[in-house]
Order: sequence, then C-alpha cells, then structure tokens
Amino acid sequence: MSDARPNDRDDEPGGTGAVDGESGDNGTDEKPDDVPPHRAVARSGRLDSEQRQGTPYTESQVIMPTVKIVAPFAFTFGLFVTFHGSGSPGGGFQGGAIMAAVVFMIAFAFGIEATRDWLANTVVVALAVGGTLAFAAIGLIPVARGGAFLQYDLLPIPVKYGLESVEVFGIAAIVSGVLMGLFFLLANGFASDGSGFGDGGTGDDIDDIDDIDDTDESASTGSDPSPVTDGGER
Amino acid sequence: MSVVDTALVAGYTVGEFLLFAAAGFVVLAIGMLYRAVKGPTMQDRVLAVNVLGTNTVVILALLAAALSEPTFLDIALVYALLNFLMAIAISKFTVERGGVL
Amino acid sequence: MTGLEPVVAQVTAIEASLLVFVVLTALVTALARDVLAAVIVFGAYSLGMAALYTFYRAPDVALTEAAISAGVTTVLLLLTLAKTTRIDHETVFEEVNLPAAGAAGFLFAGLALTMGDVPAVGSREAPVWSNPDVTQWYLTETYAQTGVENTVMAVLAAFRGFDTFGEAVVVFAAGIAALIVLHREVFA
Amino acid sequence: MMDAIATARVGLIAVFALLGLFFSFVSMVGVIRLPDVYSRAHTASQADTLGAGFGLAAVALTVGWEGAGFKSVLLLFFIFVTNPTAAHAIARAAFEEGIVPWTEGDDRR
Repeated sequence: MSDARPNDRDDEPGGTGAVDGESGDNGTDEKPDDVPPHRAVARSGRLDSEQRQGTPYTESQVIMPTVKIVAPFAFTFGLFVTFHGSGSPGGGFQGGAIMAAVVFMIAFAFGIEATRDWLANTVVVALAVGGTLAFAAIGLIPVARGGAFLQYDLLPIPVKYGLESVEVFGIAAIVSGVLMGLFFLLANGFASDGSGFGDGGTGDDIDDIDDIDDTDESASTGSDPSPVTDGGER
Repeated sequence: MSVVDTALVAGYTVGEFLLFAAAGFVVLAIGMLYRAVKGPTMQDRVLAVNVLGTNTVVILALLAAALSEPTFLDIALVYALLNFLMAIAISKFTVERGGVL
Repeated sequence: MTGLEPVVAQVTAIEASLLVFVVLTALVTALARDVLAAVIVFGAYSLGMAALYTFYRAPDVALTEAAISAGVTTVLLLLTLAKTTRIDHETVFEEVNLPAAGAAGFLFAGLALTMGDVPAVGSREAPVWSNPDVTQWYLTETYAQTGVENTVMAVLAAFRGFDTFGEAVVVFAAGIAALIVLHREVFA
Repeated sequence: MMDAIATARVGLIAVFALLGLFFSFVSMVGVIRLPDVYSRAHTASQADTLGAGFGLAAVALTVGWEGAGFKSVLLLFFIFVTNPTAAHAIARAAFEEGIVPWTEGDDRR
C-alpha cells in the first residue's frame, strides 16, 4: 500500500504538482532524478514506511503552537469552572477533568515521555493523596470542635468558602491527579517484565486482595504468591 | 422583553426559531453520522466526529441563546477547547514507528 | 399504547432529532465490529447526550459529560487500544444475535408501555416537583443556608457531603486499583 | 428608530442562523460525497468554519454583549484555532498511514 504513494506532495505544491498527477503509481524509484539532492535529504523522513522506519518521529509543527495557544486558556477555564462552581455550572469534578485534559493535550503534542519528565510522579501522587487528605481534614475540623463531619458552620471561614475549599482542594485535586495518573499508567502499559511488584516484597496486602476477590473457597493461601503471578500472565 | 421573546414570523418567537435552527443542525449531524459509520478508514471517522463536535458547539450555543441561559455557553466552550484532542490523539495513534505512544 | 399520544405530542423538533441521533450512535457503538470505530462513534454519542442534558437544563451534568467524554474517556480508551492488539475487520457491523436482540426488544417494549404514566419533562405534576418537603425546600433554603447560588453544588458538597467524600475516596481507590491491575508502583 | 434597530437585529439573527445552516449543509454534503479523506478534510474545515461562524454570530446577536456575547466570540476564536489543527492532524495521520490521495479515474472511497 505504501509503495504506491506519490513521493512529494507536502512541501512544494507549486513546483511538483504536475509530477504528482502522473507519477502517482510508480513509487519512489525515480525520486533522485526529479528532486534536487538537498530536498531529497530534507524530505527523506517522509518517503515510505520502509524507509521511514529508521528515522525518528518528529512532532507536528502545527499541533505544537496550537496547543501552546489553547492549553493556557483551557487550564484557566478549568480553574474558572473549579473556583466558580458556586455561581455557575461546574465544580471540582468538571474543573479537575478539564485540567487533566490539558495535560493530555500537552502530552499528545510534545510527546508523552517529555511530559512525564516534566510532570513528575511525585506531583501526580501528591495531588491525589493530598486531595483526599485535604477533604478528610476539612471534614474533621468540625469534629474536633465538637460538631459533625463536614459541619461547615463550625469552620473558621464562612460556609460558602468551606464548600469552595472542599471543591478546590479536595475534589478537583483528586480527580485531576487520578486522571493524569491513569493517563501515564495506561501510556506505560502492563508491566510484564517482572519490574512491577509482582515479584517484589509486597506480598501480604496483595495476597489479601486476591483472597477476597476470587479465592473464597481457599482463603487460607495467604502466603502463596501464585495469584500475583497468574495475574502477570494474563 | 428580551430579544428571545420577540415575534419573528408566523407566530414563532426568536427563541423558538433558534431551537428549530438547532434541530436543523442536529439533522445535519445525523447526516454526517453516515460518514462516521461507513468509514472506510479511521481518519474518515475521526474527521466526521470532529465536524460533529464543531456542530455540537453551535448547537449548544444556540440552545444557550434560545433558553436565555448565557452560562450554558460554558459547556460549548469546553467542547470548543477539548474537541480536537481526539483528532490529535488519533494522529499519534495511527503512527506505528518507534512506539510513539 | 394509548398512553403514548400525549407524550409524543409534546416532543419538540430538537428533542426528537437529538433522540434519533443518540439512539443511532448508541446502536452503532454497540454493533460496530471494529473496536476503534466503536470508540470514535462513542465520542459522537456523548456529543448528543451533552446537548440533550443542556436542553433539559441540567448544565452541571452536561458540563461533566463534556469534560469527561471530550477530554478523558476517548483518550484513555485509545491508550488502552494502543497497548492491546486490534484486528482490522472488513465488515462494519457485528452480526446481531437474534435471541439477545429479542430479549432486549421485549424489555424495551415492556418499558415503553410504562411511558404513558411518566409525567412530562418539567411538568408540575412530577413527584420531584410537587413534593414541597424535599425539592422545594432545597430550592428555597439553599442560598439562605449556604450562600451558594448553584443548588447542585450545594447539595453535592454540603447536604450530602459525606456521600461526596465517599465518592472522592472511590476515585482515589480507582487510581490505586489501576496501579495494582497493571502491576506498577508509580504512575509516571 | 429603536424599533428599526431591533427589527434589523431580529432579522439578522434569522439570516445568520439560516446562513449557518446552509454552510453546514454544504459541509455535510462534502463530507458525505467527496471521494477521499484529504478532500473531505478540506471541505470539513472550510465550510464548517463558515457554518460555525454564522451560527455563533446569530448567538452573539441574540444574547447581546451585556449577556455572554463575549463568550461566543471566544467560542469562534477557539474553533478557528483548533479546527484547522484537527484537520491537519487527521490529514497527517492519513499520510503517515500511507493512504494514497484520490486522483481522477480512481474508485470512490
């Protein structure tokens, strides 16, 4: 399929347009004849799939500036939806999802590996864990003051800002952190080479989970590592 | 009396007219669904869904205007900002060399 | 089927076209042979659902649908497909399993028979509206009690805050569960 | 005088909405009828830009500037920025996958 593609139609529409229409079916053999050498070198990354296999993939020069323009607006809009949830549609969940989508956008434009270097694992985990802890802490402050869980009028701030702080520091952080984490996790894929914790020293908790899940009839195999390795082969 | 309640033609107000226009855009979207279903290549499908997304931005904006709820424009803004994510994701997805994804 | 006429008579053009769109995309998503095609058409399904929610004046739900479907669901499904194998199919649609289709059609017919008793959208006779102790209380008292104009957010974060805390922990636990399933220790 | 302006506004709303519908219809016909993915990408981005532009112009006229007319301008700006990018991404993906452009005499795809 890729053998039959015309050899040049991306850079110079005016100069080589006539050649396109006629040599659309006879491959790349005559390419050195009708293309100047410097252009052949410049375009060598785009010949056909066999020749392209060795060349590195270049990120698109069109997508990157667009993402540079759109991403700040989208991130600001996510913040707006999060912070302005009390007066307009939206809230922490929606704003967190939009902010996570901005990270997806950046990752698709600039490469997932570069984004992974830029956005460290610590940040993602801190967002998810910190969000959960912040929600729990906001809920437990009234308990410490002798009230009920999440009784906002016992907070030292007005009730409205209590709700807002739950949305902002709690839900938005959890949702954006977990969604970014899922994205990087799925981009990495399954750890099939044993580098995950399938053979690590984390036996007890995992075995307990497996017992609860699927081995009700043989619940006494708490120290048996076989459920984990089974999971690795699936 | 706002613009939405002004009579336009044949007893219909501007708001009802905008609702009909939105329905017309939805009918066009149903037509474009043919290309999303038929293909034949994945790029055709993504292209059709991308056009559907732009259509939906207009539909949501028309609904917000017709119901005279300007905050509903936020929903259209989300689609306008995030709709091209699927297209650029597909553009990475179909590249097979070097394990880009 | 005699109860259906008053319901059908109230359906406006925008509702009817959106319903057709949503049902068509849902059918194609269910029946598409190629998984990637199903994922792409599912994106179109969520477009229709967001417009439908907007027309029924549920902007919070519509915003959630927009943010999650346009930004997140498609991308995560595509990444999952990229990590698994995908078979190119010549045919577009699956073959319909007739007994399953018959069972689904039977269920649909049974549900459609009850449509006559369902109150119309926005009707004053709907239980959710006519109950002065619950819905009306929230609509009238929310601003006085919390100072928040968006009742949905007030209900989510204040009146059922403990439930929302549980949901947030569920999202957090889902992240951990994905780590466990994929045998990883770190996200990045 | 004010009446004339209001009447012109209502009429312009109707005209813009109908023009938006017309250009979206052209776009739909192009997406359905044109022979390959590259030409479909061209008609999608070109005519759909006009359709969305006129539709959002009708919305902006309806809600007015003191409403959220600013947001519809923002909507139009982002559609103008992101739609060509999406069309580029799709065409680039098709090129990378080795889809040969349709030339005269080929089968319709």
